[in-house]
Amino acid sequence: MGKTILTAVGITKVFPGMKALDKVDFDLRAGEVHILVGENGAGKSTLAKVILGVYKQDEGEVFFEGEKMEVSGTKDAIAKGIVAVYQEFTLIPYLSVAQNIFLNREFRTKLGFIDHKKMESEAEALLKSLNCEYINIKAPVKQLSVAEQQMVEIAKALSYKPRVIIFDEPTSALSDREAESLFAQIHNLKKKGIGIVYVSHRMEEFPKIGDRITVLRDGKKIATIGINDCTDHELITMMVGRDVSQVYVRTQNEHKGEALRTEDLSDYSGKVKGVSIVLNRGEIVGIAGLVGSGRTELAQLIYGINPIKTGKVYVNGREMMPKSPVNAVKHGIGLVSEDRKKYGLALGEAIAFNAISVSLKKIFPKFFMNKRKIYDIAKQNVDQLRIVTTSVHKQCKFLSGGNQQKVVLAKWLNFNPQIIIFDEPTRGIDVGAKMEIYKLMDRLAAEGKAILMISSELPEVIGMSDRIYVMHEGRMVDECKRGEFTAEQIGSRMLGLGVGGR
Amino acid sequence: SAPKQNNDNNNGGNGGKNDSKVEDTNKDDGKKDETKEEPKVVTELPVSGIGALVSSDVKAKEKYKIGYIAKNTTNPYMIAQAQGVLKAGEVMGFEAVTQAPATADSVEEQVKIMEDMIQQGMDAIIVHCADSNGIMPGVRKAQEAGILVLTIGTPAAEPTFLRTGVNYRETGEVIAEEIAKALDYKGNVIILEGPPGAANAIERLEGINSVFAKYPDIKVVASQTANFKRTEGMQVTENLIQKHTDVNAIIGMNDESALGAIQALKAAGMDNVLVAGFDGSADATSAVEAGDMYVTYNTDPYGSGFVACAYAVLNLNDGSVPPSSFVPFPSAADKPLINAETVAEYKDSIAWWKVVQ
Amino acid sequence: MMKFMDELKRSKSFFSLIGLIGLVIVASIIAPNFRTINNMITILRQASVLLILSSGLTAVLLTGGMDLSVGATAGLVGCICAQLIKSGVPIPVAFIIGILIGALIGFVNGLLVGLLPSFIATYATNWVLTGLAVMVMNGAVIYDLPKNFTKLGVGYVGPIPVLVIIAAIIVVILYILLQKTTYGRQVYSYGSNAEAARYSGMPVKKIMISTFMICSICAGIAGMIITARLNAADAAMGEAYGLQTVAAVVIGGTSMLGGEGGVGGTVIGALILTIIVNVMNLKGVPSFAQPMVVGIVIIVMVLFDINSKRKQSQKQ
Amino acid sequence: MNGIKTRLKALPPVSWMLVLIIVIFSLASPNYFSLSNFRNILIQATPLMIVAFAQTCIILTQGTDLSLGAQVSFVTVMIVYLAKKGVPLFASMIIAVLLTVLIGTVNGTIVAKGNILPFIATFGMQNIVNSISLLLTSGSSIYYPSYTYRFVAESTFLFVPMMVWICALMFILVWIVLRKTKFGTNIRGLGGNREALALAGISPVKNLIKTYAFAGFIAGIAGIITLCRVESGQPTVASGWEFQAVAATLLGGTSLREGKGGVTGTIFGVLLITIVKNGLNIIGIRSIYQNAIIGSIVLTAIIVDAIIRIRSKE
Ligand SMILES: Nc1ncnc2c1ncn2[C@@H]1O[C@H](COP(=O)(O)OP(=O)(O)OP(=O)(O)O)[C@@H](O)[C@H]1O
Ligand SMILES: Nc1ncnc2c1ncn2[C@@H]1O[C@H](COP(=O)(O)OP(=O)(O)OP(=O)(O)O)[C@@H](O)[C@H]1O
Ligand SMILES: [Mg+2]
Ligand SMILES: [Mg+2]
Repeated sequence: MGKTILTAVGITKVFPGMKALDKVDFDLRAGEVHILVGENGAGKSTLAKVILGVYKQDEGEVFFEGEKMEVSGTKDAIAKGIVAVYQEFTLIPYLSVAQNIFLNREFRTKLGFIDHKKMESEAEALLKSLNCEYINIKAPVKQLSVAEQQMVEIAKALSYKPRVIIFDEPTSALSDREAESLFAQIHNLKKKGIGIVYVSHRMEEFPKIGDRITVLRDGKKIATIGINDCTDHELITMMVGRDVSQVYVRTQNEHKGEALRTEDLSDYSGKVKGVSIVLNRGEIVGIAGLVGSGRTELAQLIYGINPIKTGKVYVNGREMMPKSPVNAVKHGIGLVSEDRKKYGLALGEAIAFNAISVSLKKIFPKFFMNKRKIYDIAKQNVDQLRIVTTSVHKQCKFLSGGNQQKVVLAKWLNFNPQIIIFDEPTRGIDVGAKMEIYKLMDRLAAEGKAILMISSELPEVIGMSDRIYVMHEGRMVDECKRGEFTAEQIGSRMLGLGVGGR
Repeated sequence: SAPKQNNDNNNGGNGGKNDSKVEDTNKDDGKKDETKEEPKVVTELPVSGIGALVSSDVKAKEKYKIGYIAKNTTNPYMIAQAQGVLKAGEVMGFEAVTQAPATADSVEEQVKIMEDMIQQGMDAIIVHCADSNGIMPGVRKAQEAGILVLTIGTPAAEPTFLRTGVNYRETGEVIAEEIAKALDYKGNVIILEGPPGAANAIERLEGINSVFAKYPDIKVVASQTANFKRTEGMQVTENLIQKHTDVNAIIGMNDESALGAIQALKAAGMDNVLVAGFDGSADATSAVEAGDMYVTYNTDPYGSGFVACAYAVLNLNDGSVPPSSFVPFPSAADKPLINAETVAEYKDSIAWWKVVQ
Repeated sequence: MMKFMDELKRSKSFFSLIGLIGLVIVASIIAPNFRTINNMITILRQASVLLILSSGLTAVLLTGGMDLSVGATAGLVGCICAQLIKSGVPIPVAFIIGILIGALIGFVNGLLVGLLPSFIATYATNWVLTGLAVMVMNGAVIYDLPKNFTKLGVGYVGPIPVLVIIAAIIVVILYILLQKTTYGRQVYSYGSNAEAARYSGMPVKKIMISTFMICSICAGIAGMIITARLNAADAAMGEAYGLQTVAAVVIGGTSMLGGEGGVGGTVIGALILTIIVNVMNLKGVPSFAQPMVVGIVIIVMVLFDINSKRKQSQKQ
Repeated sequence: MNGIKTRLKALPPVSWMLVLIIVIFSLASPNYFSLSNFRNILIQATPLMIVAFAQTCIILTQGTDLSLGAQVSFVTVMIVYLAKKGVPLFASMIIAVLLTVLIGTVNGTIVAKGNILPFIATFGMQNIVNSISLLLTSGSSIYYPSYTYRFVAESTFLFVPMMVWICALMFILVWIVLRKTKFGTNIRGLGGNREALALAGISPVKNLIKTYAFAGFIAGIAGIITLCRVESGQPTVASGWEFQAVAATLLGGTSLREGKGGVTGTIFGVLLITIVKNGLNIIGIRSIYQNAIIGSIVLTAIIVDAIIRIRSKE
């Protein structure tokens, strides 16, 4: 491992009403992967953005190779070769892949016009090095899948020929295969002596690539340790600040009859093909599958977001026509969608209003409403779910990811649906929040609710589900009870291997 | 054939390139000196009566195509004018086509319509210009294509074959005199101007001001735009009578704004203010009848359209030209004032707006 | 009292209110006639039509939509109503038909907005409606309506113009509807994030269409009132109101992005616009210069409003 | 061959509607389908076309510029005003265009730095610019004859009217800016993802201001063209063009979101509006029906276009 190239000393960053970073020190050596972990809202992205110059810190300084960095947007960082793959989408939808990669560093012809040809050939080479030659260089990125877009983001960062590169949750939208080629690339970069900061919630990735880990909690640095110097358990304890012996909580309970059944369900896009599933009261059923296998579409069909092409849905044994979410909600179905910012929350609205958005008519059947009552309900939610906020009037956009997810849950808890579909309920949230969500799901099941859980984290599916369906390219290819299969077996079914089962 | 263009109209760009109807009287191509003769001048008005009573003996020798371009389609005044052209087509035996810009009062669109009419091969185009200057490219193109151009109301910047319609300055003078007389040559007057830039309103205003300038005891206490609109006439009046409680007369630059003023006065309970307007519209007629409006001026769009057609047809028939390039119609000589005395007759037989309904 | 001040400060129209108060103070100083009771009533009367239009439009803007057709709707409904009354239809019936036509226009707008950006859909309907008004009138102007009808526009109840009362009733109804009912909450939710509202099981299409219907109904009522006030109807009478209405709503602090603002602010916005013109007329500001003042006020008010709101929400 | 096919497919649906409308008009009137009428249409379309090019740039940044029409009118007034004061015509033109660039810069600054939505900021500016034009002319038009006008508006070069050449030149300019320059890339970025621009070290504020200034420049050129067509300073000549330009731009496939679209489609949008107006005049539809008909056709075109787009996405 090389010498230290980047140091941040005593960084403090205050956002209106909160301290996102509190005197944090951080350093990065050439050729190492320094992992940054912590709960949602711990300040990881904020630290990364201070280093990059996106945010101006209130205290402290950042040095690159002994030189103090200026804070003037990202210009200085880019000039010094410090780049990032950001947590949020940073591509421009209707520019081509090539144009996006070379944004602000366009190749020019002698006349000063953009040299599209040259950019395309360079971009092609870059993507090839990432094993992504299948991506259409000329297409607007809007036409790419989320995973492909993420690979373009990575290619863009690499195209800077950086000295330091910061990855902020790069794999949350990637499938395993793509993640693997990213890891391979990271190993290459390491060899070239490039310093890498890696932010992620996926602990299974850490040993594959990491060298050192820094843990942040509530904006404070807790520790920096070597990757082999601590166990997962210790790490989690550091992150959440208390001992957590068991991540997955699942109290066995009786299944009390069928709540939801689908027969031969297909949609118009062809992403769901003849799916039949059963969901019982008091049961948690997991759906495993690769990204793009059609799980979200299945959930959306049941919930009435997309029209059904063929097939039927039964609730409590009676057929229902899921024409729209209005109808689904009437039948007691709830959906915690995979993208909370887009579908889960009105980010500009107060926590209180989000929390009652489903149950509005239930709380106020008489058309007129009473704001006091709304605030009271929301206050209960905040206490019960331990949502970290100064007040229920706070707009959701000022909450961290995990807390936002809790508001989404509050919204459904207030409505009290009998069937709840969780689509990636723990995506991009920290272990502490994850565990609280698991506990909640377990409690709901114990209350006799039927729970369908879609997740790309196989350990989560295996840990929480009473029964698991495996989905592959739109079809249910397998089903198993708790403990019947190992992770490897399920994984190979997900890939479409060894199809059989029943 | 004989040159048909009016003599004092040579600078109107009569290129006369490809058409025999209009020939250049300046640039002599020496071809037909022998046929050159003085054009016949129509000394008498080719129509009789005004308003709905207008009629004419003129008949078209061929089925000419005459186009008319109004300023807009929302004003009854314009509609009546188009009706006058259509009626003339019926009576005189030519094909009349009437158009108006889709965007009200857009001169640019009027030019476009002129261009489109040139495509259609009109023999004459009558236009109520939305703007004197702006219409010129269209006028010139039409004249170059050998088409007779006539204007009603607002003239084009350069002379055309004929301009008819009222003399706005004169209308202003007549009404101002009438009001001055009624006020016994002393009092406070508010003027509701027309839309910014509307030539007719500006000329009318000049006429009014020139008359009031003669009477030192008449004071124009406020003069603001009401955009020819009733809403704005009302609103502006409401505001102005807050300040000028001692106003004696209000002159609207058209009936609409004057009627707005009447509404405002009524609401404020000020019923001894004299209100004058222009046009002799239907509503103004009732207002005069009811004693709400003191006087208005019959600007007779219907008759003007009719007159314009008559001159155009005469010229197309045998090249005869009007006595001058501006033949006002109707003029003060036609007794256009509508007041308590004359309103009954006007309403019964003359009113131009009767043709619209 | 403290609580009231707090509530007021938190309310989205706080800054518009400051603007209005400032304007009134300035106006009273520079234009002595401004302070008369008569002038105040005049202002209210003049503001009434704009109030009705802009309160309706507020509902649409709260959903993040735009309705550029309010002026044309007012014009068309006013014309049709006048035609009906002229041809002997009883006034209440004509009034109801007018409201129904307004509702129909709103419904069509709403349907189109399901397909197109509202901005462009309503621009196109505006075009069509303007044309229809011209066709309905056939270029004529209708005048001399029955006294019972024009009373709506020029009559008084005690010292208060009937017009102002109608506007006040509509404003209050809309205020209650949007602030105090579950429907109103749905409108706000939809405006903040339409997708999230849909995923929350709200009848999003209905919400969106209904706001356009509210808006067009208000526009229709406004159109009939303009007719009553003018004692006449012409095809172009609504024209001037279109963008002015938008300006009133936005000056009042309602965000064009949806989910933020309300009828309270709109009342302030409409009053601000009306007062400015009133004062300029009182001061004899030349008519050519008036749009400039209005333009500057729009920009300055919105700048002030948006940027202070931003600071405020960060403080929370 | 295949290339042509894909190119044809890439044309916005409005281009097909255009063909249909031309066929209908040709059948309805013998005067319609003629070279001179098409020349006529192209000339008539030019001013709005250029304004629509400016509007396209603004719409690509997710904005709308409601002051463009006022800017065009302002230019006609300003040039004539200056020329009357003795400034050479050509110099007046340059000054007037510089002033619209300034207006655009102010627009951009208010929008970018003040965080006001473009719709409302430029609506305010529309009022202000209108006022200036009216004050300069005292409300009426001003006349200043010059041969230059006719040279631009009526002469031809290689059988093609000069107006059309200028329009083509403006098209090429805007096309190159959007497609071949960094600035164009940034314009799309402004509409597509402003954060991304900032993160790549590009200033959204500066580029937004530049875009509005660029639109001001184009509007200035449109103003000169318009002046040549109406041969006088007309304070309200172009009022409403900004909205027609928006309609045309959207018809041409540019989206109000995400920086999608471009200036090629805009041509078809403008042609549609112009062709419908021209056709209705030529076949002699009564003017009181025209607005309703034009509006319905534009509405239908927009709806058809939207439906086709939605279908093709599914
Ligand atoms: N622009 C901002 N304005 C106000 N508060 C912010 C802003 N960005 C972040 N925060 C707050 O700062 C805290 C730290 O956020 P940060 O994004 O750094 O967390 P994180 O560790 O990256 O979390 P996650 O795992 O969810 O990405 C959070 O509470 C967040 O709400
Ligand atoms: N409406 C949409 N627009 C754009 N992309 C979408 C849309 N719906 C899904 N996708 C993307 O298409 C791909 C297939 O998604 P799909 O929802 O079918 O997979 P999934 O099995 O639910 O996977 P996961 O939920 O893990 O992403 C994903 O990359 C998804 O993000
Ligand atoms: Mg983060
Ligand atoms: Mg999914």
